[in-house]
Amino acid sequence: MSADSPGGLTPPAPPGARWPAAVLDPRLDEQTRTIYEKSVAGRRAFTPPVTDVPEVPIESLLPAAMRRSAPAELPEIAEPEIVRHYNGLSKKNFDLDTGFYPLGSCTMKHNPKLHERVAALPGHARLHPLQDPEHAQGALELMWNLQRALGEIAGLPHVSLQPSAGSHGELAGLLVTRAYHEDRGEHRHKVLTPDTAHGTNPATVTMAGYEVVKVGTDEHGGVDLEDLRAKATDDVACLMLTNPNTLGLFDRNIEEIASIVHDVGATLYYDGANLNAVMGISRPGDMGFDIVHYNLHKSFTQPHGGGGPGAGPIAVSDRIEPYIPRPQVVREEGHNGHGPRFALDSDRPKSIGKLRGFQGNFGVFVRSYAYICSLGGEGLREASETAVLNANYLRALLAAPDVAEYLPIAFDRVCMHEFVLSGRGAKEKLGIRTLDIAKRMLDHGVHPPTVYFPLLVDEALMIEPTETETKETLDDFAGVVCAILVEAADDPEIARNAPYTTSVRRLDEAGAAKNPVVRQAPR
Amino acid sequence: MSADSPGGLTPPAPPGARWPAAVLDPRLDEQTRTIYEKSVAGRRAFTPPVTDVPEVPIESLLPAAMRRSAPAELPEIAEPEIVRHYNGLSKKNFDLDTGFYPLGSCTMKHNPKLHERVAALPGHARLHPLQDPEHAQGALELMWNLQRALGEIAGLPHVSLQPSAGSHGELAGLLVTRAYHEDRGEHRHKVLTPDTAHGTNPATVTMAGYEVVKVGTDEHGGVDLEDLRAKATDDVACLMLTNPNTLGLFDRNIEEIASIVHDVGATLYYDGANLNAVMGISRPGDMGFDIVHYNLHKSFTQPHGGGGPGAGPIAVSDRIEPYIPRPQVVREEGHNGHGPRFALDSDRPKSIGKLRGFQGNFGVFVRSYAYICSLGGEGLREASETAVLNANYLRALLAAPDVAEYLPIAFDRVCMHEFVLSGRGAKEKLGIRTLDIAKRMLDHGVHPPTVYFPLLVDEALMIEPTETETKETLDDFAGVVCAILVEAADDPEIARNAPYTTSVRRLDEAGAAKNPVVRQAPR
Amino acid sequence: MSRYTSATDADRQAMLDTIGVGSVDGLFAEIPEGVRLQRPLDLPAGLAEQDVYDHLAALAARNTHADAETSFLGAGMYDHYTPALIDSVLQRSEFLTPYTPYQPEISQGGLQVMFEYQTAISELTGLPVSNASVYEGPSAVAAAGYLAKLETKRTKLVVSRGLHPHSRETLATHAKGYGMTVAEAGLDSEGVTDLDALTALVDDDTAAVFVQQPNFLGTVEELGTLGEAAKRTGALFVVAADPLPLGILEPPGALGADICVGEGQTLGNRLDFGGPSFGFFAAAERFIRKMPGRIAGETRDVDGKRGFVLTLQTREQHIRREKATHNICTAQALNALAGVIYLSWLGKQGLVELGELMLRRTHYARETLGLEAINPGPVVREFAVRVPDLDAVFERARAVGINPGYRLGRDYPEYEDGLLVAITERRTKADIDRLAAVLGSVREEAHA
Amino acid sequence: MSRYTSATDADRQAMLDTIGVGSVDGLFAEIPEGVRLQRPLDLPAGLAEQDVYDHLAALAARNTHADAETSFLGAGMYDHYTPALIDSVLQRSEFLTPYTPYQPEISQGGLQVMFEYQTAISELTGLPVSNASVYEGPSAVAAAGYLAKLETKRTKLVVSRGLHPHSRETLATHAKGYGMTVAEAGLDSEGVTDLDALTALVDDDTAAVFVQQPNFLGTVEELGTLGEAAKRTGALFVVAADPLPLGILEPPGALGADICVGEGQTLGNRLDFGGPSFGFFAAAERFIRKMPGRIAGETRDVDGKRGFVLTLQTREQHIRREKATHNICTAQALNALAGVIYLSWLGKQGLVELGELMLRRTHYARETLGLEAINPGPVVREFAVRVPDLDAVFERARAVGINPGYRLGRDYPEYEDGLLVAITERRTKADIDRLAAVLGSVREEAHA
Ligand SMILES: Cc1ncc(COP(=O)(O)O)c(C=O)c1O
Ligand SMILES: Cc1ncc(COP(=O)(O)O)c(C=O)c1O
Repeated sequence: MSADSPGGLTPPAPPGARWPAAVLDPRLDEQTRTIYEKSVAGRRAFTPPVTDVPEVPIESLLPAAMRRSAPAELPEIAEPEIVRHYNGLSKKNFDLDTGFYPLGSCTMKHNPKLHERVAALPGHARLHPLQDPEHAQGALELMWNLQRALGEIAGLPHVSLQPSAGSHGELAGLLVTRAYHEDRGEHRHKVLTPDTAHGTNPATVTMAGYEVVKVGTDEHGGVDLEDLRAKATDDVACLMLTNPNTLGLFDRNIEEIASIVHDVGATLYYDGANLNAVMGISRPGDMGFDIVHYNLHKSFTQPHGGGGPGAGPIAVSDRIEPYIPRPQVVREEGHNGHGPRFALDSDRPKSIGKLRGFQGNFGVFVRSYAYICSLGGEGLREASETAVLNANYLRALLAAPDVAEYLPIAFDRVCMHEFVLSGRGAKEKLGIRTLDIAKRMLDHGVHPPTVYFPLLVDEALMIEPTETETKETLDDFAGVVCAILVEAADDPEIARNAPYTTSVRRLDEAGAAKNPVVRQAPR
Repeated sequence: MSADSPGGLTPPAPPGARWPAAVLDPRLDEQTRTIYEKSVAGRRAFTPPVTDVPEVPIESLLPAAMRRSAPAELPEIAEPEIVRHYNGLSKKNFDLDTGFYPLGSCTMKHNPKLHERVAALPGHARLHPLQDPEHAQGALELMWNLQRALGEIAGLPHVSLQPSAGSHGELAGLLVTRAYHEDRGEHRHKVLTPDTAHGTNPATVTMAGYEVVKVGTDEHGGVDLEDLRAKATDDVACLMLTNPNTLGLFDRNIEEIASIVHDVGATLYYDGANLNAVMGISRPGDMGFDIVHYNLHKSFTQPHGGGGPGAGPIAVSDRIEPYIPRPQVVREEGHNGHGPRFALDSDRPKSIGKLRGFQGNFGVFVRSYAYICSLGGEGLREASETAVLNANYLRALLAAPDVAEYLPIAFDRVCMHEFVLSGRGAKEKLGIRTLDIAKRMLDHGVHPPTVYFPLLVDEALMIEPTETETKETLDDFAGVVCAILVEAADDPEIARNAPYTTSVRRLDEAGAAKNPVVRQAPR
Repeated sequence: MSRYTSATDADRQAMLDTIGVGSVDGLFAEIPEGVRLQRPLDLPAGLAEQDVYDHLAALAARNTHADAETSFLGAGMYDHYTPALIDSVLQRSEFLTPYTPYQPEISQGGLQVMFEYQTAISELTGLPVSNASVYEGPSAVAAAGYLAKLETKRTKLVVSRGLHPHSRETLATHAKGYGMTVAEAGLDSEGVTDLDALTALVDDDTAAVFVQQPNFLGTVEELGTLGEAAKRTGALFVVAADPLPLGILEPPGALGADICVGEGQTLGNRLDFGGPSFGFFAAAERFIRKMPGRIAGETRDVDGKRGFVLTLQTREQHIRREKATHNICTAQALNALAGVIYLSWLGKQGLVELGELMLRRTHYARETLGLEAINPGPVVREFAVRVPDLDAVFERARAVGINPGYRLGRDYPEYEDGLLVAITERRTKADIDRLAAVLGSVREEAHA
Repeated sequence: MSRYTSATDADRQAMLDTIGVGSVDGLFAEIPEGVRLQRPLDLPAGLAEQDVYDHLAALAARNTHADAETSFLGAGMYDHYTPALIDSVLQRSEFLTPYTPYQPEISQGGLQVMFEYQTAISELTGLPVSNASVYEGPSAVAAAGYLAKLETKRTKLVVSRGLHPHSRETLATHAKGYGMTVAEAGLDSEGVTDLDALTALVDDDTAAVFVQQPNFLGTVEELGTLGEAAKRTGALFVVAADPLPLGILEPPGALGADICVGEGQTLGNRLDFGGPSFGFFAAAERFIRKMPGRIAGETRDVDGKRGFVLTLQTREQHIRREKATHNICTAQALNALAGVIYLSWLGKQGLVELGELMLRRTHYARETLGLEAINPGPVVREFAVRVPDLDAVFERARAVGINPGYRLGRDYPEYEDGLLVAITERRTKADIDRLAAVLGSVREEAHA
């Protein structure tokens, strides 16, 4: 029903054109309204508990100068309409439980429903972060177990769960690197990042007070060793790498790279966003990395929540251990028959200190720990194997001539968990850009791959199917890609103007940035 | 993405027609598939717990003759696809949290989210029905409190929570009526029901072994007193009535009706489906009813669940009390300082016995009890007042000439919680039937009213907005009705062929009944 | 103002103006003075959400639920593990809040669920036709009795004493209404239906014969022979079954059952102190137009697109009224949805694996407890034993957080010392051994 | 095979054939032998869903959660009641499972939520620009420090000792990275920021001054005067605030704050042992292009229809890389959603009513406990007192299921005998009286 309907008896104009024009959904005319625009003075969803203490006049408790002069303009609305409002908004989101979501580098794997159940247990969800450790032994043991498991997976013994996301883990990694060098009296000011690196890497480098030095990519899609040797000078603090890298390729020269970096005394940092390719198969620690971050919201099933929460724990080698954030969960062997005790150790003199409040995103830890318990070592390996199998199968489907002509693969090699195509051909031969292909996919009910990243691939489409998708889904997706290309060969306008079936069509992003409207106009 | 897509590289034919034909959602071609059709041999969502006892050969435990020869053909499918399947199906349902649902006689009021939380508490959801009462005192107290509250609301002291739904409550009502008469040595074989009665009433009469005698409706929409007097003979066991009745009208003659019925020694039964009109305002017991059923899934917010669960408790007067179902929750005063105890009393010699397993739909009781606790006596009265206010407001909006010409009201009086329009005018003057109006409403995103009931109104539309809807929603709905009529005046074909925007369009119901396909074809 | 209603004073005034009535009270003028409530309802005042939560949480805390003890209690409802995905689907408002699908074009989700559910029940029972649910097990038994009456016009029902006591009583309650009598055939010394007794009861006026699989004591009945005895005189053979063991048991439909009904709680539903769950109702093809309740059927829309509708509605109360095959309207759709999700989760292999796990653990338990068996025959998930000192056992077991099971004496005087023990996949070998230890210790003391 | 993957052996073979590789191992040929793991991961074997549930439930049972005791613990996270409707919305997969809204046409729900959230934060803080969330409170403080550096190019940060200890430490950790020093101004004898000390510390190289509202001890700071002192030399005035008390306190934006950040847990988020919650970040208009993180903005589509997008992205890492205003990518969208639902639920009136209820109960508690106040000034939800025999009090309180609060000595040696007591709407007068009784009994014994 039209949200803007004047209501009452003024009938909305009948659909002008005659049927079949009238088949258009009347609701399509609807303009979305914010919850503030649905507010009506005097309505409420909240009933205050009774005031069981003396009703002392507020003025006597709070000086007028400190007291709010005008109430915050929050909505006034009853529960039924709040529910409908957010329910309605949810229907304007595409999500992983609805369809295929091959967003490269984001590891959109299934989020098991069990995890929501265990995370909601009052013993977890209702536990105060400052509860006396004696009364939080279950939570501390869970964290300790997770530290241990993550350490084993990365092949690095010491884990700090504290960072809140991948980029926070990256910052932690560079801060411990700085502490490590300074502790040895060294002051290094450069950090190397490959030109394929994710944007958070260079951004982190700056925030950590370092200068970014870019390293090139060779013709196989790996680090250009010559360039690396040239730039690996003794004022380099660290090389940040992800392996497999953002092209979805495993760098065959990883051992060589590690020795080059270590020879100049720098640390080797592993961006774990792509860990889903190698769990139980190859461990960053064994590759020579000193520091690793995990994205628990990628490899370890924390739901993405439309942009978080996540968690970005780090694992480090012995030499880095003294510097990791505090507090750290430690296990104390039990004495005379008692089981082990778990404690929060803040007495870590060389630690870089706290990176955030309390002990980290515990609710995320619960889900990731449940996932590890469900799969076990074998299951994690199988997950990575299947992720790589799915990626290569889809790569093979899309390598067929009628697709490859328009969307050639960036580096024609066996890939790991993801691969990157270039929209070059489509742009030149069909006159449609990668953006157009992505938008047309929306009409087909699939989420597009990551587009225009990595930067060194022209018109990039970065495709990560993950292990939890079926063969049929991959087949269907290949069919959709074909359909879009065939359609574009017939009429490129269709893709150029897509999408058509979404709640809104292409949006004016430039205009939004030019005159930013970032809140409801104050009443 | 097309579910039937051959997959692989055979591209689905591109949308034949040129743009703007291509704006049609490619997904609209999708044919729905059942979960059985998504099954692939070898897939699984279930991991069995380890067998921790001796792996004795099954044959030695279960004779071959008793053992299943071929496994049941259940789907083979992993969790992610099960989730997507049912998520996808959910998106093909319209629901109360999505929009207006003025389904007459069904009281589609808001279902508070708190109720789901308290119903899910392990102490409720995980409590075994045969748990020793000593270990179920909380549950029994809740049931006792609910019995008491419902009794107060109906004005009848004795409540049995056992019946599973309204029609089950009706059956309980007639079975206790039979027991009551037989206990007094009387054998009556008729039950009176007005011609406006809901279908469950006559159906129940037959199931209870009685013969239905129909009573007419007078020009004010109430029971025809003449007809009632004529038919109220001493072989009549009961009169089943709902007040307000299914026309949404309160029967002014209720006192007279009660005395006529009581004079011939029959019981007066109150179908509580319409109780939402009179909570705290007028009580069936005070009107002279002997037996009442409640629909907890209507007046008391149990979500309808797409067709249940519900609960249909009954309340009765003292003379009927000996016959109500067993067991009954009773309260025993605590002795020497102890609080009261609650018990299940099965020692009720005159009881009609059990109507179902265990103690009734406890999970429903929890929700309805929470609702009563939230609103209190005042709140319940306010709920009924607002339900009646909303109904009369919408009635007034739709009484405007440009609507009333096509959809005249059946009985032009102040209504209670609902009212009934007739589509007579629209049929004659616009050539569209009530069914067409209902189907066109689907395109406007509102659920149609109950249609073609009550039977005595030609082309009936039975509209019940409930108290939880906003004035704006009622205004919008009136606008939709206008829009459909205006549109039909312009081109009736539009409504006749509606809906257009739903996941399927008008379905062949006759064909479905002619050659019933009621299960997936066996493999 | 209530948190669930939106009408402000301003709204009220505007609406009253439109209506043309001076006050809200004015809307109730039609209600005779004499039947108006002249006082507020005598109920506690309304509460804030947090206070309602606290009150109900406090009540819940006074119940000992299945996770708060190690329970061997079954006897009709069982502590099976329900996967988290069920709740996540059931809590979607699109399944939780709609009414019965009267408008199929906007109810395809619910209708397809019914169709998938009917298929699963048909597979489990081995009968071609299932409805979309009835209330619960015992009233499903009563519904079968009503169908038998409509079908045969006979007046007598014969039940095995192995039928759940609640089913027998519920059947009797309903039968009284539709004018039938119920006769009961006892159990033999092995705890299975006494074939001779049953045969003797079945006569030309017998409309239906009811047995339970597995029976109340947990024994797997020989449906084949019982069915023959039942059908000799043309009575319908009705089997009340627990759907979960049917994963490893030959389906009733393959053993001569005309109708198979049962309690659906074991299929992914909560214990909920006894409800809501659902009852299922499956039958042979020839009864399709006599079935109670909703049935979903497949069809096509005007564009030829596949869809589902409520079908064969001419059976039902809203169309047929006093001639309806049953009076049921609101049933248990949401619980049936839980059932079909649960079965999809278990899947073809899982259903068998779960059944065999229970089978093995149950036999392990029967051996380990080392007590005299009341029903020595094959059992799947439950068995009955004689326990010399039942009170002492309960006392001792409760003290260590164990609920040993169901006292058969509550319904079967002949088994005054009987204990019915249920072993679901939630009860491990360790749990069983703990129960055995308690029993052992009590036994020793008795001898000491 | 895992319950979360679908590849059967047949699928695997078919896929390998298409790929043209003989085996799955063959896909890993690129990984040098030397860095391959030659053994299985040393982790416990995978478990059935019910076993994982049991394991985690057993761990959870060893934690004393906020419903399992009467807790007066706050100190940065608070036991507020979160309405059930929040979970019902957050558990909808459409909010729970999507990624950051990179495709606005299919993410309008999440984007509009961000816009509504930004509006609510703007209203609470009295500042026009809010982002869509950062990680949590303390790292929001650190983000403000980074903005101050980018804005002023200065190297010094001044913090009040009234700032949460975690915020001060987190700020220091981050400042070390971006090359700034942190100086601290103490609290005066009344437990509020020492204005003179603060003034003395602020110099021409000071980039920003940080105070907390209410401060860690619960006192409402005089932001106006502190702001003036801070801005004398052109430093930014940053206020870290708890958004809930801001319902009744004059907003920082109206008292001179350039930036207001804070911990969002109190807005409808779980305690979760400390996370995930969200941090909010609001600022004056002139900082809009220096903000960290995502910002949603309103715009129109090609048909002129209203819509929302992620805007001002040229600030962000994925575009600006090393020149980005912050490195944050994944933030706390779902937690911010809980926040805006919570605020919509409280509503314009409710926010005030809740604040006033806490205010009254808190003052009642401070009087009733009858202990020496560390911060006698105005408090809203929390206050600090000196307790002669803290250990005895904890022991006695714990014994009767009361958690008396936070030991200030853990972070403030100067308040070794300090107890920080939080009074949310969950703590009733009766709870407060019980705590008072415990304190009283300990006091008496001390005197006896
Ligand atoms: C390769 C890579 N590195 C780092 C990140 C940053 O992780 P987060 O979003 O958790 O901060 C991402 C996330 O997209 C990524 O893909
Ligand atoms: C007037 C009336 N009576 C009885 C019933 C039957 O109630 P139930 O569906 O709970 O069996 C209904 C339900 O629609 C009804 O509207």
